[in-house]
Amino acid sequence: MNGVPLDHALVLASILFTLGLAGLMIRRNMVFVLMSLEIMLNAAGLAFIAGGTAWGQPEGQAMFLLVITLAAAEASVGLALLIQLNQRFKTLDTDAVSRMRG
Amino acid sequence: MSFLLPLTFLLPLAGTLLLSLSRGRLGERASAAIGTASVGLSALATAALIAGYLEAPERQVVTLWTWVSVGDFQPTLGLALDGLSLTLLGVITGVGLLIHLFAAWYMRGESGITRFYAYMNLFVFSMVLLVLGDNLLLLFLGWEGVGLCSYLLIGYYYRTAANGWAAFKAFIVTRVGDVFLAIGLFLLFRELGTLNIAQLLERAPQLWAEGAPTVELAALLLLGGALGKSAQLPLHTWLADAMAGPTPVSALIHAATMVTAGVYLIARMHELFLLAPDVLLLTGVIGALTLLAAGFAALAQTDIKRVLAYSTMSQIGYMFLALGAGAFDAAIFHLMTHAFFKALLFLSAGAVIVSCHHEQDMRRLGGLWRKLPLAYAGFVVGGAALAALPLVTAGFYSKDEILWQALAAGHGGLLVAGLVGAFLTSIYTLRLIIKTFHGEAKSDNARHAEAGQGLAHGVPLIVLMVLSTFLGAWLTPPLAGVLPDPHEGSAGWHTALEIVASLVALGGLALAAWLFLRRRKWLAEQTSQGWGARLWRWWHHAWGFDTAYDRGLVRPYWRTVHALRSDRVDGLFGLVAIMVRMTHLGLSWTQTGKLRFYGLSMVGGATLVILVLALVR
Amino acid sequence: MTYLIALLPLILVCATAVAVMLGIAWQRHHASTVLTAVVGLNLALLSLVAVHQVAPFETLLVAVDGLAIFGAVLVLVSTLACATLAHAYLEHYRGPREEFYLLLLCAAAGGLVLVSSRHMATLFFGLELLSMPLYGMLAYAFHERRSLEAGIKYLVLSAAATAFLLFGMALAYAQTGRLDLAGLTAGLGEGGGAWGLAGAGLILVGLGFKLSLVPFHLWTPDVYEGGPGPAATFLASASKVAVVIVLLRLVIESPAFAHVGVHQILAVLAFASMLIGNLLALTQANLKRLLGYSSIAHFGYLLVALVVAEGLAVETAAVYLVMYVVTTLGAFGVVTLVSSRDISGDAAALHHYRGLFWRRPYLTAVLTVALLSLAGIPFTAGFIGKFYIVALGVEAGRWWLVGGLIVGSAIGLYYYLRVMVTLYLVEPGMQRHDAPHDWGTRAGGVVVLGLAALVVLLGVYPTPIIEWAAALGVAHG
Amino acid sequence: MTLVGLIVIPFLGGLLCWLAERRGDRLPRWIALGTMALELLLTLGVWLSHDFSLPSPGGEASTWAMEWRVPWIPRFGIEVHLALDGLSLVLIALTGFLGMLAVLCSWREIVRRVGFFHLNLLWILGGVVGVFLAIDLFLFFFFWEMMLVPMYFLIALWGHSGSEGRTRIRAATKFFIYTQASGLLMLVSILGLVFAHHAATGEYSFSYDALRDVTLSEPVAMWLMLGFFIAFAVKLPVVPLHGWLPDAHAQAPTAGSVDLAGILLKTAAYGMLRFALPFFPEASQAFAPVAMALGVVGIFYGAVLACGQNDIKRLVAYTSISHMGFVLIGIYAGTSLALQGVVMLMVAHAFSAAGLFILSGQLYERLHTRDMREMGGLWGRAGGLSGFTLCFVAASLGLPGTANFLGEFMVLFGSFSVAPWTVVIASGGLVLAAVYSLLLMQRVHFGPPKDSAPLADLDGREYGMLLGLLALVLLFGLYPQPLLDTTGAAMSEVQRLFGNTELLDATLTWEAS
Repeated sequence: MNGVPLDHALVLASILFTLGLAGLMIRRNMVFVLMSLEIMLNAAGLAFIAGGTAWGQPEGQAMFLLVITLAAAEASVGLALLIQLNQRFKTLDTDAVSRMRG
Repeated sequence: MSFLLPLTFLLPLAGTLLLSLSRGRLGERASAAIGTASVGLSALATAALIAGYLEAPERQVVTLWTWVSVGDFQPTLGLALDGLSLTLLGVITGVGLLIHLFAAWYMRGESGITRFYAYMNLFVFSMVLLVLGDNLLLLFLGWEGVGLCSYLLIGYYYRTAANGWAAFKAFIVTRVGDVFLAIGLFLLFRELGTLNIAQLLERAPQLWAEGAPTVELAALLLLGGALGKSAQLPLHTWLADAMAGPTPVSALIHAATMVTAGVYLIARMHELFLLAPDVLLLTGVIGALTLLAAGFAALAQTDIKRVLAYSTMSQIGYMFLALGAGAFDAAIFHLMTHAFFKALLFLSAGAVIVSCHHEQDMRRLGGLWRKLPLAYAGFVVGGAALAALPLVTAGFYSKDEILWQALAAGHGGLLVAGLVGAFLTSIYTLRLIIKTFHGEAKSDNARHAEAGQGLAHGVPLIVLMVLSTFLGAWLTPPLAGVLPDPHEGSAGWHTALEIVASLVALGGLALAAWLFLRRRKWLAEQTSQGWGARLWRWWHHAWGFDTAYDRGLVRPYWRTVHALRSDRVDGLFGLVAIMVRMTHLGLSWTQTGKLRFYGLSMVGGATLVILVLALVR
Repeated sequence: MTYLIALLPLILVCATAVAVMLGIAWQRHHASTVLTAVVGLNLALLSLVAVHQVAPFETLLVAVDGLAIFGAVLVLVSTLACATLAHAYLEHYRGPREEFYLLLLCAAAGGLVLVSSRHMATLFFGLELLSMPLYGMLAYAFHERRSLEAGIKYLVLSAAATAFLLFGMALAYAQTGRLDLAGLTAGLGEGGGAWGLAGAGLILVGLGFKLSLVPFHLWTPDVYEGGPGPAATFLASASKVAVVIVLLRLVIESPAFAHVGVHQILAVLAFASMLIGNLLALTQANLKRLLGYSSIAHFGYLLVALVVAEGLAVETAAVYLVMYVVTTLGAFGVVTLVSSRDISGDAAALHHYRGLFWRRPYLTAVLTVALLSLAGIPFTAGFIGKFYIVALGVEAGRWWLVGGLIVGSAIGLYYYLRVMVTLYLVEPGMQRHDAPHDWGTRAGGVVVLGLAALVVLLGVYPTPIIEWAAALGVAHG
Repeated sequence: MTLVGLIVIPFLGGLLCWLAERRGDRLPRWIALGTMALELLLTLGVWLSHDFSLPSPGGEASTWAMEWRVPWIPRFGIEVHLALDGLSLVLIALTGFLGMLAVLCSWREIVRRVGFFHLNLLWILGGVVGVFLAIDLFLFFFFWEMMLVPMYFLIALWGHSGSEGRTRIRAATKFFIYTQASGLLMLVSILGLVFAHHAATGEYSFSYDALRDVTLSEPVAMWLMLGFFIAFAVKLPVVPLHGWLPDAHAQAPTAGSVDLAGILLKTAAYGMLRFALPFFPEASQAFAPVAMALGVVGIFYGAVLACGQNDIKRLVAYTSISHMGFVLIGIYAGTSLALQGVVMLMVAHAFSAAGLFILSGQLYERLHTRDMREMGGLWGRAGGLSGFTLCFVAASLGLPGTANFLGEFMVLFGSFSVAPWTVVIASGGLVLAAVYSLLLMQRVHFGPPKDSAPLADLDGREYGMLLGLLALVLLFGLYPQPLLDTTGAAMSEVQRLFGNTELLDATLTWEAS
């Protein structure tokens, strides 16, 4: 095993995850929101890898592959919707997308 | 002969049904004919019963069917005829017939004659049931039935709201008494396990010693019922207002029959009351108080019928006094003679009122004695009987009997009250006659009075006149064996009392004649200023009971009604609904539609979840 | 061979999806696309009979057992209903229609994976396969602002929830070194440690979001309102069923997961969902939003079964799911059918439904039955479901939850009744957008009528469902 | 099978009415009338052909005159279990009769969507019959809740909008929520019983006989009893829970009010007699003082509020609350006289309240208002209507000779031995009954007329309905024994189960000594 303890890796992942969350909540621009999501997903992936490494199992890395795939798919769908958003609402501000409420 | 007994009330009932189901297709004459005929036939049946009873005086019981049968609770529709109920039956159907007949004259030209006769027949039906019922529940049926009829007939002229309210008051006040009676029934049934009167009276002495608290309570409750129905203090306030009804109604219901139901009840249950001497004494005291209070009130009335109403209260006070003295037969005897002469007075008053175009204020009458000789005669005869003019009137004999019994039983106070009452009676009676028939006519209505014509007008008055004289006193009620024997006393004292009572009555008449014929102006001055006026007003309003009840009970009740009107309790639940709605609004505010806020809530939720997990562990 | 049979439904659905895709590439044709999809789904449904013969069957990744079959039936039936409704809905849609079925089939495949998953990988895979097409379905009418908004909202939030779920899995994995559900929960149950605990919490959050439990419920009404009818229907039925089945496995099949804290959290979530869901719907004027709020409340009720997690719990959950799915499909079906002629978005505002009875009595009858069922009135399936929940709560002595249910359903009545009576009110000068007269003979009409009949039938004679559920309860309880 | 028929007939009739709607308005009315007549005849047939007198003294033999059971949901031992005894028979006959009246009194009043109206009307009645027949608790609850739905529609769609911002929909919703929410409490209690039974025997059962034998610990019994009590108390209604009633009555169409007052309220009393008392005798015994106190409060509260109403139907509605106070007292007094009085009073109140509601409806048809401030002096204008009002008012105030009198007095007589003070206070309600009843007369029919034009007189249908009702009120007031004999066995069974006899005997011996 290399010298990085599991806890450290998980703390790092947690920080990443929190960063992503903060971005999700703070940024209004849809592009940044999607990026924040990517960061969160990658935090999860990091944690999987750390776990897999710690336990010496391949499953963690397998999961990471799945996560990457998902992230890609999500980004593509997200970007597609983003384009439509820009066309219909003439903005990328997520706050503008709040016609439905109550 | 047993079929005759049910006929006495079934005939009037048939009359009622016929009239009320006619749906207004009957004319005035047909209605009057049906209404009178049914009571007439009932009176015939009664006559046959009386004949039969005089021949063989024994108690008859006819049970129609068992009304309800649940465990011990088995009241029947059973009739019992004895001397007491026979006396009452005779009065009801006899006087009732005369009054029905008179009403045919009195009510002519009014709208709704059919309705009137339907009510009247229903009244006779209920009243007969009241006196014939062999158990208290059936008695209660009649008791409430007459109350309803009284209500309907007082409110007969429904277009004037005040009449309706008078009827309302009459019903409610008597209903208060009825509730006492009902509770008395509950108590008697619980203790004695039956409602049959004969059984009750048989079992009561076995269970209770004289003066036992329970029997005192039961008697007190029955007395409460009697007070309401018979307009005795403190439940008397309705009777004067009840004069809003047509005058024949006042004659039948509010003078001759219904208001004396209380006397009947106590006489009927006398064995129970004898077990409760305190309550019996209370009965006498209440009677004495009422007779005085009503006597004073009668002095200060201006409406003919109200004078007669207070006089009725006063006379029933005599009956209660008699009951209190243990002189049950004297009470019933007075009940009978009173029915004759008071009916006569009311019918005569009715004749005056109709003749004078519905004017019944004495201040606007006067000088009628030439124009209305028959009515005048009726007033004179009836008034004489009311004032107990010695020897020639029926009232003298019955009242004398009461006073004598009070003396013989040793109730000096009651005797004095009775004598004072007799004095007052003489005064207001003469005042009534003088004000109405003498002096000058004081209004156009009185000046253009037209005397009544026809048999329906004349016959009842004449018959009742005859009955109000000493001839009526010959009809001794066959009460021997039903009610306890009267007290014996020395004949010397009796004669002395008769002389004293006669003097009192004559003295009252003399005083009244002097006052109202000679000192009219002085009297008017005295009653229009200072203490005299106050006293007059106080008496005029019958000692202010109405005002007191109004302030003490009626208004607080309406305030309660008003305060609760909008259903405050339900309002509490409304509050819950409002709270739910507020919460809804508050929560809806969280649905901002903003993506970032939604994310925030997720994070918040996640934090909470993790915190809880960490803490619970 | 057993493998193949066990996975036959999944294979068939995927094959249908491929066929539909190829068909679209070859020539666009709405009716034949629908036909293909429906035939494929029906075949998958039939194949479940064969699957039943080989069950229970387990691999590392999937468990094809009674619960999975049960879930698969519900998912496939919901999908079928959605496909039929979509046909009616898209008939007048100007734009490409056929891809919708492709997405639908993919999502159904995701649901099938999810109900039989017993490993984090399949769980995650199924969930995403279920959600990803839903983004597309929700935003399908993207020229319509609401639809687009719904798609975006669901995308972002769902992705965030997935991130929570994944991160939770990762933490739990790091803690225990296991990815199969049984092992994972066992590991957590042994003591867990801080990371494992946080992981479990995050997993719950992720699943809670999919079930729109309070406080992860905020997206629900917006997405329901904005999404096209069939998409919302699928979201409300199949997608939720699949997630519930997973949760059921997680909570009930792994006793080790019965960590005290988890149950407390579930109880709180259930209580909050019942009350808040119903409260939110109180004066709602948009029928689809209202149904959204109502579904929040209903999953609050359902959660009672997971809280109790013993005795009748599995049976209750199963019965409730069936009743809920049938009812919801009916309700959404009517909304979809009413909207199908409307070019400018879905007819979901309550005033569209004013006096509907006097124009389309049978459709209204269906909606009435569905609403009554949601309110849990006897003679409808919903009553049986509610009866079960109350019974479970009483049996387990969870008085708070029972109380919440009573208060919640009292509040709920208010808005269900409000909607119901609106259907029967007549207003002069009412706007009329009538359906074609032969609507009842079309597939959509047949489906909703059949669903209504089923709701009543199950309300009066629930024994078959109860026996099925009871068998599940015996197998998994 | 007769029992099934009794339930199914109204449902089928209702469907027929709906289908017949397209053939005009008259057909549904006749179908509905025929259906209810059939129901009534069937009930009377059952009455004639069966013996409802006391069962064998051991009480071990089946107390039901007729029984029908098939399994329904075997998982929980739920059965479709119908049974009939004297009490249910009387109430079903009442349902049939009032059902006919309800159809008749809406003959003119309801002109829109006639078929659908009668569908709802008949389904309510079917549900009520189901309540009276169901002996399986699940089935009972099933019908209990089910009948709310058509009632809701009846009020919400054909009701009158009231004064002071009270809409019919609000009234209907209030009615529904009150009853449904309280019904769920009952469901909880039922399930509590079932699980207690399960714990004792290992079997699920919702059957009446099985659940009656469950022994419960004292606090549990009390809680479960309260669940039942609250559900029934809402429906009866008992005072703090009465809020739905005035609104629902006032806003409902005449037929709805007739059904509500005449039958639906009776289901609550029936429930107490059939379930609450026999299931939890000790708990009920302990609770009886509270229940009776609530009854007294109800008597006075209802009476006082009745006096304060301007809407004639609200007035009548509040009088119902007052009358049901007597019912509650009688039920919890538990002596056989009081219980028989309760039956009597229920029947009597059904007639008198139905009469008053029908009269209010007829007044409304003629005057287009229910506000008593705009009435007055109708006696000369309204013909027979006023006379009938008088009769029914008299019945409502408990005038002897009417069935109401017997009912009230039997309750009071029967309760006096158990709770004398309660009865004394409750008797005060008799005065208030007179006040509100005569107030109605005074404000509507007496006083100066507002207008001199005569109103349309009663036609044959209206006259016949009212006369029939009145005849029944008087018949049962004077010759109630057939009715009492029919319910006697059922009531003595309740009394035996309730077990108040020991207490009663104790008081009697104590007082005798």
